[in-house]
Amino acid sequence: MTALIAVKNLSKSFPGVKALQDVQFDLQAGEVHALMGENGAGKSTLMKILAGVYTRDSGEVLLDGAPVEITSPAHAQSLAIGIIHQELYLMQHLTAAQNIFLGREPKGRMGLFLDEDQLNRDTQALFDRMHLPLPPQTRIGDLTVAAQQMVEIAKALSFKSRVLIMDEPTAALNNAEIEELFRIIRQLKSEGVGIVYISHKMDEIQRIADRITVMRDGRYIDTVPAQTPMAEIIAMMVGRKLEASQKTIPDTSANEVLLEVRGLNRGRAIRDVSFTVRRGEILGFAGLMGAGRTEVARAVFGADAIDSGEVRVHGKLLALKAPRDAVQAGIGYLSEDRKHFGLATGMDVESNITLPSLSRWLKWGMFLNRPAIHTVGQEMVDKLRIKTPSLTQVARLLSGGNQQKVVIAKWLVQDCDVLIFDEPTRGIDVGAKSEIYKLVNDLAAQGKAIIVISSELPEVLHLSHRILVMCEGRVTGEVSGLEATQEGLMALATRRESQEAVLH
Amino acid sequence: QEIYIPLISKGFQHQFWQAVKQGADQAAKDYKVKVTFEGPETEQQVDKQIDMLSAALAKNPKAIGLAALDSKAAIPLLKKAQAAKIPVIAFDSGVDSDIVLTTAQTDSKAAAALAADKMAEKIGGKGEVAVIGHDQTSTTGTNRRDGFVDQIKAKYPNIKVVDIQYGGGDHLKSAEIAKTLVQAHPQLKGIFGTNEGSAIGAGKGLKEAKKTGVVIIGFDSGKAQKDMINDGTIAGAITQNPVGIGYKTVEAAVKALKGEKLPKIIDTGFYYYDKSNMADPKIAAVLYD
Amino acid sequence: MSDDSQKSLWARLSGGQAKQKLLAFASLLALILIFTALKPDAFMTQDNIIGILQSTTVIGVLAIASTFIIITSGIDLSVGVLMTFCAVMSGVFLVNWGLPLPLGVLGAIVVGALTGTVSGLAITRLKVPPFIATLGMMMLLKGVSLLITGARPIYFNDIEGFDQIALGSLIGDIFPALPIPNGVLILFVVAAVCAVILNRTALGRYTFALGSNEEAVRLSGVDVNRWKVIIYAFSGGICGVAGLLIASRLNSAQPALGQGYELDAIAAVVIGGTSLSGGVGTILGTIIGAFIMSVLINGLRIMSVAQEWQMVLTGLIIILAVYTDNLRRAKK
Amino acid sequence: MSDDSQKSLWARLSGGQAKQKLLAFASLLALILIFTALKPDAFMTQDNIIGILQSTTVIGVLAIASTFIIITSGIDLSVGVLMTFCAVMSGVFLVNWGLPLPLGVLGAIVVGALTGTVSGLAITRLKVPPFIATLGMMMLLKGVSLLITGARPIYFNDIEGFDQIALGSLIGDIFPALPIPNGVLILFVVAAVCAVILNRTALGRYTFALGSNEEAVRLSGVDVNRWKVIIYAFSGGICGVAGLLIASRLNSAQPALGQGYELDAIAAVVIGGTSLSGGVGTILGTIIGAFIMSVLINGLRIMSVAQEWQMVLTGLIIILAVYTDNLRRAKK
Ligand SMILES: Nc1ncnc2c1ncn2[C@@H]1O[C@H](COP(=O)(O)OP(=O)(O)OP(=O)(O)O)[C@@H](O)[C@H]1O
Ligand SMILES: Nc1ncnc2c1ncn2[C@@H]1O[C@H](COP(=O)(O)OP(=O)(O)OP(=O)(O)O)[C@@H](O)[C@H]1O
Ligand SMILES: [Mg+2]
Ligand SMILES: [Mg+2]
Repeated sequence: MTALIAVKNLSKSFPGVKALQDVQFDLQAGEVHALMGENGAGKSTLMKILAGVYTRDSGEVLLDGAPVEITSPAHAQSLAIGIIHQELYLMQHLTAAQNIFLGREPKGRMGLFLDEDQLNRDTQALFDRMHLPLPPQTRIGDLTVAAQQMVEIAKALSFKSRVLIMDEPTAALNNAEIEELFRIIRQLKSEGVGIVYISHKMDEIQRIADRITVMRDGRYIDTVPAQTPMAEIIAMMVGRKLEASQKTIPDTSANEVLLEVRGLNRGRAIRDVSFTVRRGEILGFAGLMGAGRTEVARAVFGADAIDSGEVRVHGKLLALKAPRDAVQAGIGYLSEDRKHFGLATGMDVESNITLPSLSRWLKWGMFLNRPAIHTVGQEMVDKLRIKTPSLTQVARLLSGGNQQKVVIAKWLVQDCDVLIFDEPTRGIDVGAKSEIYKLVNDLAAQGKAIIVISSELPEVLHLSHRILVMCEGRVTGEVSGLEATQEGLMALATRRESQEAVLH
Repeated sequence: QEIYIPLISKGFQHQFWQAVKQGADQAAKDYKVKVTFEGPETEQQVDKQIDMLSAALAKNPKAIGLAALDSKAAIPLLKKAQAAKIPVIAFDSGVDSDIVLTTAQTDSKAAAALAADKMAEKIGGKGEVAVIGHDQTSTTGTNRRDGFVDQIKAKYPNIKVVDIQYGGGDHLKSAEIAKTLVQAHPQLKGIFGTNEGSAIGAGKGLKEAKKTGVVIIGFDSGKAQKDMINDGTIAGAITQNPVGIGYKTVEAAVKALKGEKLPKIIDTGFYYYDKSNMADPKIAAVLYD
Repeated sequence: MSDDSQKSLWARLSGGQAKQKLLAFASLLALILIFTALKPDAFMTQDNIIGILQSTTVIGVLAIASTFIIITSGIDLSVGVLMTFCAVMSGVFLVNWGLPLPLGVLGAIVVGALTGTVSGLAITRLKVPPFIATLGMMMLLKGVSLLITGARPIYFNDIEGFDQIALGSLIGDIFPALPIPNGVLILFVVAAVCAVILNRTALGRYTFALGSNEEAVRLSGVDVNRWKVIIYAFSGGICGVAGLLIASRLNSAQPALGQGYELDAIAAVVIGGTSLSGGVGTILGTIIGAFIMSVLINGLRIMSVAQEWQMVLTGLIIILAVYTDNLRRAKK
Repeated sequence: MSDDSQKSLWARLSGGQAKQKLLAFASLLALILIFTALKPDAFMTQDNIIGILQSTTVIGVLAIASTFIIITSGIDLSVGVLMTFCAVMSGVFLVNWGLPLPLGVLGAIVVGALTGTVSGLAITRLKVPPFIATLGMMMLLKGVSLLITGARPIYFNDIEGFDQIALGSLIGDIFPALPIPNGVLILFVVAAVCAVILNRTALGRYTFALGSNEEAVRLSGVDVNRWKVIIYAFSGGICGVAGLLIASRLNSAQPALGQGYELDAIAAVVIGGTSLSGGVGTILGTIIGAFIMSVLINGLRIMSVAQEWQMVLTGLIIILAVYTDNLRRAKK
């Protein structure tokens, strides 16, 4: 059987980076083919070549056995190749419907004017098929990252592609939404669509994939059936064995309270939220998308104005007019949206790493101490294994996972007492993930107070000493890390006040 | 009730227009009327001037003074003034219409021709000269340029105008132009600067280039130009009588309101002045700082 | 249902931000009230109101042209000079070549669209940022206008009916009590047409989309470069209309006029709530912004405020107008 | 090792884009060679070279001021008028109040910094976009300069040594064969100091960071507003230097001068490779950009090209210069 799409001996370089070297890959109709590899292995680059975003340096792309030259995203669409990009590419000022059908708007009378009603009807039908309770006229800018991700998925589905590439589609989704996505994937499979599925979440891969191709450092390693034991696959990915860390929960009840939040309110998003975190403790925040966890973190960090409430660090009340107040008090916040809030994407790696702590790297309060900056940058790159050609590489050109590591690095350098990790492993590969878990545990052991917000329940369960669950802006429960179960957390996370789902 | 006469000029930031305003204010005091004085920022903004005229008409003036940037463009509004029996006095340059009762002006072409004569005299009737203009489209700008160039062509066959560049009346730009002029034309004998900024710029440029032996003839006055004439950087300049223009305009308006008959043109005159006659009371009276 | 259809009427007019626009309208009203109170006999007269309307036509049309560009998050510094170039070319067509009036009118608009196309190509093909591409075009077109005319105005005196384009009054012919000049009519017709195009057509949709996230548009398979060129061409065509209006009003094409008008136009657009960072904007807002500017200037003139103070106050009010617009948005 | 230290010398000079800058330098050289070939006896003379240097001083310093603003992804339309305002204020200090020369010089720079602070506050506190805030400031300052002076120039004739600031020649006093005016010296000193500040200090680092991603900087705990105000103040101070240079050169403060200079300055900055979308830029590039502009204008004048054609060619070359700069980058 000829493959739907196949690549042979494909190579692609960026300045200073060989992103792909002699890669091969093939996708059959009606299969889900998982593509795995560490951050920066070249997965997204390979897919972007298939989607017409990049052009290859050398090698072949075969569609139905015949060589093709995919020249632009529009060309890829015309060849029935659809893609859900790893990064969200949406127009914030346009509605969901307008985003989905951009370039394919239904025309009304005389073919001159757009038929907005038809557009919204088509979108509604699409959303209905996905069981997505979202009005088509909602502006994208008003949606959470998760809802935006769902819109991206809807957009890709609307193309009725024969080849559908999904580059980490679930990075921002919770379990219910992932289930929905899987249902859709199974349906597409039965219709003969070939799906490339990229994810760092092992359990998903095992559930949905038929075959797995592993890449490492821009090279093709092997293609194996999905039944292959995960440990073997991970070994192929990272080129070494990973040690599973054992969960131990230290007793921190006697420790000093580092962060205390009392009666926090902000519109409908945060309603009377109170909690404390002690020295050495890891507090997990669980909840469904839009539950308000990010809002709480941003409020505590001074990024958004609050209506009422108090935040104390070391017992001292914070002014919280701007993030600076929080940073000076020793709070660090790792945003869930690194592209917009985490990185100065146009600056190099070492500048990003030293941004919050810049005043420490100055001579005479003014001049940059370049050797020191260089040293600390190198230290972090080594410590977190950030894959970058140099310390002066522009952050925008790093792979998604490595960008995330840079953001983590900058807060590690700043050396905060309270660290808030919002989706710390979003888009991070298994190897790096276990490193970050170890890091979080080490930081706690060093006596820091840590908050971990994650939509992956296993992650919350694995890391947290204590778990707060939120729903619709309220804290609906608190469980100890030992007693918590996925089912129990889900029950708390869906304890709604009203039946209506709050999506935006 | 107070008699209100708005004057719409071609500009207000330049020394020249400030001097006209000064004359108008003086006349307003003498004749106990109220005047306002405004003009667009550059002499290209014909439509902005029309808007100003339109707003002025809305203020129920008794008479209007106008230095039209484009004499034809203002005619529809002037017709409106005529219908409302508002007398219109032109100043600085005329309007092609019998709606205006009189024009208080300098004959720019004749004034520039005098500059050409003086230039010819100073450089001995032959050689290369250049013009630094202040504007390439406005009537004063083109009339002064053409008056000078035409006179040279007509009367001095041995003098050649080798270059005309425009500095917009900007001192700095005019200075740069002067410097490149002497670079490009090493034989250059003279430069005519068509307004205050052009003349001062020419002087500045030659001073910076340490170039001597180039005769500069300027236009208008102003402290810097007078200083340069005194120290010999500028040979001499043509002065109009801006204060007189302003004064005569208001005076004519008042006379028109009294029903007096006015001449078609009030020529306020122009003079050549240099170091030798600057202190002459007749000249000193028309110079401004 | 009736509530809904009313809403959609507003939405149609204002691009869905009815409330904000109402408030922008309020600051315009406030200005008018202040001036009326201070100078009732001079400001609120029919002649002066028509004068204000008339003085808004050219800047208003230029501001509409700029609105499209600014929504794409571009900027066009050449609109003022392009207007002049179109005026000059209509002079060439009508006066020098003796073409009939409708052809001359069409010609001016086509010249505008073609020049816009050139700017668009410089931006998309040469990848020169809009600020620089249009700055270059500004200088270039200024030179070309002067070259074509020999730095002398072209007069339309002999062109029957040319001055009627801006100065005649179709409305006044029907209702003699309302001598609203055609130029004002043209402004509102251009505004209405452009509002429909912005909100109801593919061109408008891509205008917003480009300003919102150009890369996303490209990845959606839309030919970004082609649409950008089309938008610049369309905006250039509107500048052609402005050129006709000013030429008709002055009954002449003044080759050196126009520079600096782009800043007034941009100020009007931004005062009207269009964001310089793109993705947001309405034609109604732009029109209100243009009127805020012209009422302000007219009012200060009517009050005989010294010209220096006019500059100071205009500068202050531009900043404050955008500031209050921000306040409104924040409150929303 | 020696290779490395050489590299870092270049990096120091050019902010790490040595190759690109070398190439920008190449287009400057190309221009110079062309004009030398066409008019060897007039263009390549000592006098003319000093003339070119001299004519770059004011725009060069303004362009340096703009570079900081543009790297933050802002824009400052008021630099030209602010320069004039500073010149006027130095006149007030020195002539009207009779303060000693050093105080007057310092005063002009402080006035520039304070005015920059006001722009910065309008941008950060009132959240008015830089384009509008500085457009408003431009109008406002123009009015204020005219008001202060009564629309009359202030002359520095009686201020001993004032004209030496730009026109004297310290270098010429030591090496009579090299009569380079102090103004040129000041330009290069300002450039060197600013290059160090941009690449070696916290102010420079935040300038780049703000242009790269302002929200990320804010969430890093940096007081974004404060730094923005500081950057606008700093840039304003440099405009003060430009004001002193022009006042000294003209030996007078001309209150109506300056508008339009901002566009030349911005063009120089962008030709020099600084991106209008922020985050990227070098002082060396800006200086080269400023020289490209002034060599071009000087050369065209030397060749007695008609002014209309000068405009056309300048417009074209601005676009082409930025285009070739893009090409270079793409190749890299
Ligand atoms: N536009 C670009 N310019 C330069 N380098 C790039 C560019 N895009 C990707 N790279 C580099 O190419 C390599 C492969 O990146 P890619 O995004 O394909 O990785 P990935 O496997 O998708 O990783 P992740 O799991 O983190 O998303 C990385 O080293 C990255 O830094
Ligand atoms: N930019 C925004 N504009 C308007 N509403 C927002 C915005 N961001 C979040 N919200 C709303 O605030 C509420 C809380 O969202 P938040 O992002 O804090 O949830 P979360 O628990 O962190 O979920 P997620 O997994 O999506 O990050 C939701 O109702 C959401 O729709
Ligand atoms: Mg990827
Ligand atoms: Mg969140």
